[in-house]
Amino acid sequence: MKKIPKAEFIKELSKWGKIFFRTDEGFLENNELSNRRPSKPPKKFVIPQEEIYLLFYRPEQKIVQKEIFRKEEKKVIFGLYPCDAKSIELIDLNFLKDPKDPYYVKRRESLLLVTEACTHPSTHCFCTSLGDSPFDRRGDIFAFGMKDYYLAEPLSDRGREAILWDKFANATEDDGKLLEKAKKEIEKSLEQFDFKNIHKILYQKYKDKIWDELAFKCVNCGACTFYCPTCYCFDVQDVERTNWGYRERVWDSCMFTIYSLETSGHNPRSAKMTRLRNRVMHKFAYYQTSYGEYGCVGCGRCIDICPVGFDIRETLKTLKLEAGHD
Amino acid sequence: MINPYKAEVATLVRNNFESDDRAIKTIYLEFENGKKMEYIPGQFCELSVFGKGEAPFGIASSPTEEGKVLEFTANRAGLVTKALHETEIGEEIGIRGPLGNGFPISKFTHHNLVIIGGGFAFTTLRSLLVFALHNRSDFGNIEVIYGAREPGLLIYKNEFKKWRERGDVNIYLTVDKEFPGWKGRVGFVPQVVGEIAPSEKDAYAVICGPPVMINFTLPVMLKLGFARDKIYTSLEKRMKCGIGKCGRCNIWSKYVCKDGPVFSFAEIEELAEEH
Amino acid sequence: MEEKEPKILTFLCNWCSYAAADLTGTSRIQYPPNVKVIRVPCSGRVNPQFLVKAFHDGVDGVWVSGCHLGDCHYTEGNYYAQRRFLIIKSLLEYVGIESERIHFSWISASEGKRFADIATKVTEDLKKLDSSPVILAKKR
Amino acid sequence: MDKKIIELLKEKLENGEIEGVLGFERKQYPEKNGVIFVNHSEGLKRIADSLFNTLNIATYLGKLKGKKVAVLVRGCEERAINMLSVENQLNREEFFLIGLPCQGIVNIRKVKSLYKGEIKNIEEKDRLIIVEGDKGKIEISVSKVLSNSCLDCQRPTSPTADINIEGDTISPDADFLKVKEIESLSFPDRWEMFKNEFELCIRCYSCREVCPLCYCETCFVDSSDPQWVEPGKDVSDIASFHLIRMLHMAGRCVGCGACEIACPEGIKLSYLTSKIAKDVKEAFNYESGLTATQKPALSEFKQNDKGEFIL
Repeated sequence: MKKIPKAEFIKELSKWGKIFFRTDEGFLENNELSNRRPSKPPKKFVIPQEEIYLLFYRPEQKIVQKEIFRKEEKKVIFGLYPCDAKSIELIDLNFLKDPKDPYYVKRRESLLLVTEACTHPSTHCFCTSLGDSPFDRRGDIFAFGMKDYYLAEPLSDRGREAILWDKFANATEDDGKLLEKAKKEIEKSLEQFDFKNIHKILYQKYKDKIWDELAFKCVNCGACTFYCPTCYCFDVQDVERTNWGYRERVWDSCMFTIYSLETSGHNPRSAKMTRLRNRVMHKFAYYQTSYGEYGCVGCGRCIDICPVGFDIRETLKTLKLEAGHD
Repeated sequence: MINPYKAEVATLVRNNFESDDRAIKTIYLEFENGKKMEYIPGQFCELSVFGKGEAPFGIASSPTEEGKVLEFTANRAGLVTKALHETEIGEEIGIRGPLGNGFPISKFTHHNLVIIGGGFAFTTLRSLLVFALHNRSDFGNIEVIYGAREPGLLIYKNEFKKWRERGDVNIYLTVDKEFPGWKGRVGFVPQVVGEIAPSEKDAYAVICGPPVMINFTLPVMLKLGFARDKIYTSLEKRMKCGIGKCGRCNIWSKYVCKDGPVFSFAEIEELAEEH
Repeated sequence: MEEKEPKILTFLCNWCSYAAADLTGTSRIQYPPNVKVIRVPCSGRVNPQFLVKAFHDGVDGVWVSGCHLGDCHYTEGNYYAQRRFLIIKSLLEYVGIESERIHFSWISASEGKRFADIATKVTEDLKKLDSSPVILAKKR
Repeated sequence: MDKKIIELLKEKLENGEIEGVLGFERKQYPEKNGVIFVNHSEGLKRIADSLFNTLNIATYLGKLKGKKVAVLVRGCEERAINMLSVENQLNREEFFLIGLPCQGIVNIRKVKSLYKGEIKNIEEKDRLIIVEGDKGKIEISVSKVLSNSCLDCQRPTSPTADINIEGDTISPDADFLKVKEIESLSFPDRWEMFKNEFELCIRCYSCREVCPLCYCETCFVDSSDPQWVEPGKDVSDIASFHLIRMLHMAGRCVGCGACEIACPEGIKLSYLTSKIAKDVKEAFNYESGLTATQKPALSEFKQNDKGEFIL
C-alpha cells in the first residue's frame, strides 16, 4: 500500500484517461469528490441506455450490415464506492462469459476503476448484510482517503500499469491501523441484517402466498431496475428508415409487461406479482445459483428511488421470518 | 472477436403456405456465401428482417436433408413474422444460429420415440422426425401424434402423407372437433394420447405445442408411466439476444435461449409457474 | 438561397374534404403540391397522436379537414374531432410547435375553390417560418 | 386519524360490512409512506393521513377487485375513482369512500432544495413541516413545498364520498400560474424549457404506472406495430411519449400530481397536466371525475363548442 498526496494521485491518474468523479448525482467530469453515494450508478459507463450497434443500408441491390463500435476514450472512474465497483464486476459476469459481448468488452477495456473506501454509507445501505464491506478491495485500484493523502494499492494489471507506483512512499504501519480502525467503525455503523443465505429461503418460499402481500405496494414501474447498478437487461429493436435502418439495444426492465410477453399473446409473467418476484429471485437466488454471488450490492438505490416505498430489505426480512429464521 | 450479434445474410429461395388461412408459411433459406450450417434438431435461429426486427424460430429442416437449405415455419403474428411473410423470393433475411441446445439425440438413439405436437409447434418436431427417419435403424418404434384446431391448420400435410406411406412410423393426426370432409381422428391431443396410450417401455417422448396442450398432456403421459426425465419439451419464450445476455427468457436461473430451449420435465418440474 | 419546400401531411375526410380536393382537381384549380393527402373515413378518425407521430417522423406541418359541423356523414364525428383538435393544437403549441404548423378546417364536397385557398394558405403560412426543422422531428 | 372514523371502520370490519381498509401508512423519513391494505381492526392504527402520501390511492383499487373495501380518499383520489367508474374499470358502489380534508401533498424535492444538508427527520405540524438534519432544525411552511399539482388544485374535497371528514383544506385557487407563465414565452423558449425536462427522462414509466387512469393493458408506447414511439433516449421520442400520454389524459386527468412526484428524475409533469386541466376547463367548462357518471371531456361534445381555431 502506497501513500500518495491527493493532488498527485489525481494528476497521475489523469495521464491514464479522462477522470469522472463521484458526485451526488453520478460520476461526472471536472468535479469535486462528494461524500455521498451518487444517486445514479456507474452503470452507464458499461451499458449505455441506448446503443446503436448495427447499421443496415442498401446502396444498391444488396443489403450492407455495418457494426457500430463507438470510439471509447479511456476513462478513470474515480471514487467508486466498493459497492459500485462490485456492481460492474457483477455485470461483467454476464457480458464477459462466452460468447463475449464485443461491444461491452471494448467499453470495459477503456475503464479504470478506482475504488475509494466508503466512509459515508447512506441510510439505505445494506452491503454488510450481504456479506460485503464498505472497505472491500475491488476495482483496479483501491484507495482510502485521508486528510491530504490517499492510501492506495493496485488490484489488477490495469491498476498496476496505470501509475508508476514505485515513485511513491510506502504507507506506514500507523496508516494501516488508521484504515483498519475506520473500517471497523463504518462496518459497525451499518445496520446489520443477515441475508447471507437468503437464496435458500427464496427457493423454499417461491410459491408462498406471502408474495402477493409483499408485491401489493409495487406498481411495476422500472425505476428500481434503471437505478440498480447491477441490472443489465436490455431490449433489442430495429428502427427503419427509407433504404436504411439500424438495430439498437436499450435498457429494459423485467417489471414491464412486454418484457416477457410472447408474440402469441402468452405471457409467462403476466401477473404483476410474478414480475416483482422474478426480480427479487434473480438478484438473490438465480444469480447466486449461476455465479455464486448475489446480484445485489446493497447500495439501497432502489429503496431511495421507489415511488411507492417498496423496501427490498423489508421484503427479505419478512421472507426470512416466514421461513422461520430470525 | 466474433460478434455474436451480427447476423449472416441468407436468401429466401422458396416459400409455401402451410395452412388454409395462409397464416402459417414455411420459408426456405440459403446462405449467400454458400455455407452449410451445422446443427442438430431442436436448435433455433434468430431470423431478422432488417429494419423490422429479430425473432427466434426453431429450425424445421433436418441436418440430414440434402442441400444447404434451411427451413423455418412462421405463424403470422407479430412485426417480424409479418415481415417474414412479406419477404419475397430472392430477398435477404438475417440469420444468427444455430442457437440453443437441441434435442438430446444421443439419449434418444436406440429407443422408441413418441412425438407429440400441437398447432404450428411441429417445426422442430419435423426436424427431429426427419432426422430419425433418415437414421431409421438407430431408433425403435416411432409414434407421432399431432393435432390442430381444424384440418386446415395442420401443417406439413403432404409430408405427413409420405411419412404415413413409409409404414415404419405410426402417425396419428387429430383435430379438435368434427369438420366436413375430415375422416381422421377427432379430439384434443391429450385425449388422443390417452386413447393411443403409447408405451413408456424403452421410450422417450417429446411434446411441443401451446402451453395449454402441454399442461394437459403431461399428466396423461405421467399416468402412462413415462418418467419426467424421459419426457422432453421445447419451450417458447420472448427472446431477444438468443445468447443468454439480455435476460428476459429465464426460467429460474436457466435461460431458455442458452440452456434450452429443450428441457426434460424433470428439469422444469419446479418451474411450472413461469412458462 | 434555395427555398425549402415544406411537407404538409393532410388528413381529409372521405365524404367532404376529400371530395372537395377531387373537385379542385376536376375544376382545374391549382393548389400547392406540398399537401400530401391521406384519406380517412372521418375527421373523427384522426387520432391526435397521428399528428405527434407525423411531426416526429419529419413533416413540417399538418392539416386536418372534415365536413362542416352538422354535415358529418356519421352525424357527430367532427364534433368529437373538434374537441380533440383544440386540445392537441393547444398542447403542441404549448411545448413550442409554432401555430403555423397545425391547421384544421371544414370543407364541404362542393367547395373546390375553398380547398385550394386553404391549401395555399396552409402552405404560405409554413413558408413564412424559418426553415428550421420541427422541434419534435427525430434527427436520425 | 380521526377517532370517530376509526371507530366506524372498526365496526364495519367487525360486522363484515367491509373486508378491509385501504390507506397510507406513515413512515419516518427517509422511508416513504406507502399504501397498505388492512383487514383487521388492530391494523387500523397504522393508517395515517399525511402530507407525504404522494400516491393516488385509486391506482391500487385494481388490485382489490371483488373485495368490499373502505378507502380513505382525498379530492383527487375520489375523482379518479369516479373516472375509473365511468370508464368501467371498477364499480364505484363497491367501495365505501371516506373523504379526507386535503391539505395538499409535499414534494420532497422542494424540501431538499430548501434544506441544504442531510435530512434526518421530518415532522408534520399543522401547516408546517419541521425538518431536522445535520444543518439543524428548520420549519417550512407547507405552502412553500406543496406539489405543483396541488397549487392548481380545483377541488381538494371529495365531491361524492360516502362520508366527508370536516377540516381545513388548501384553498382551491386553480389559477394555473405556471401554465400562464409558460404560455407567455416565445415558441423557442417553450421548447427549450420542455426539452430540458424531457431529456431527463429515462423511460422507466413510473409516471404511467402510478397514474390511476393509465390502466391500458398495452400502452401505446409498448406497441411495436404501429410503433408510435421508437426506443431510446432521443428527445423526440421521449417528447412524443409524454405528449401522447397527455393527449390520452386530457379531460380525464384528475391532477393528483402523483406522476410528477413519482418521477425519479423530477420531470415537471405538472406543467403538462395543469395545461390540459386548464384547457378543458376554459374550453369546455369541464372538470374530470366530479361524478361517477360524467363522461370524459373528449368523449362528449356540445353543439356550441369552441371552434374559432378551425378554418
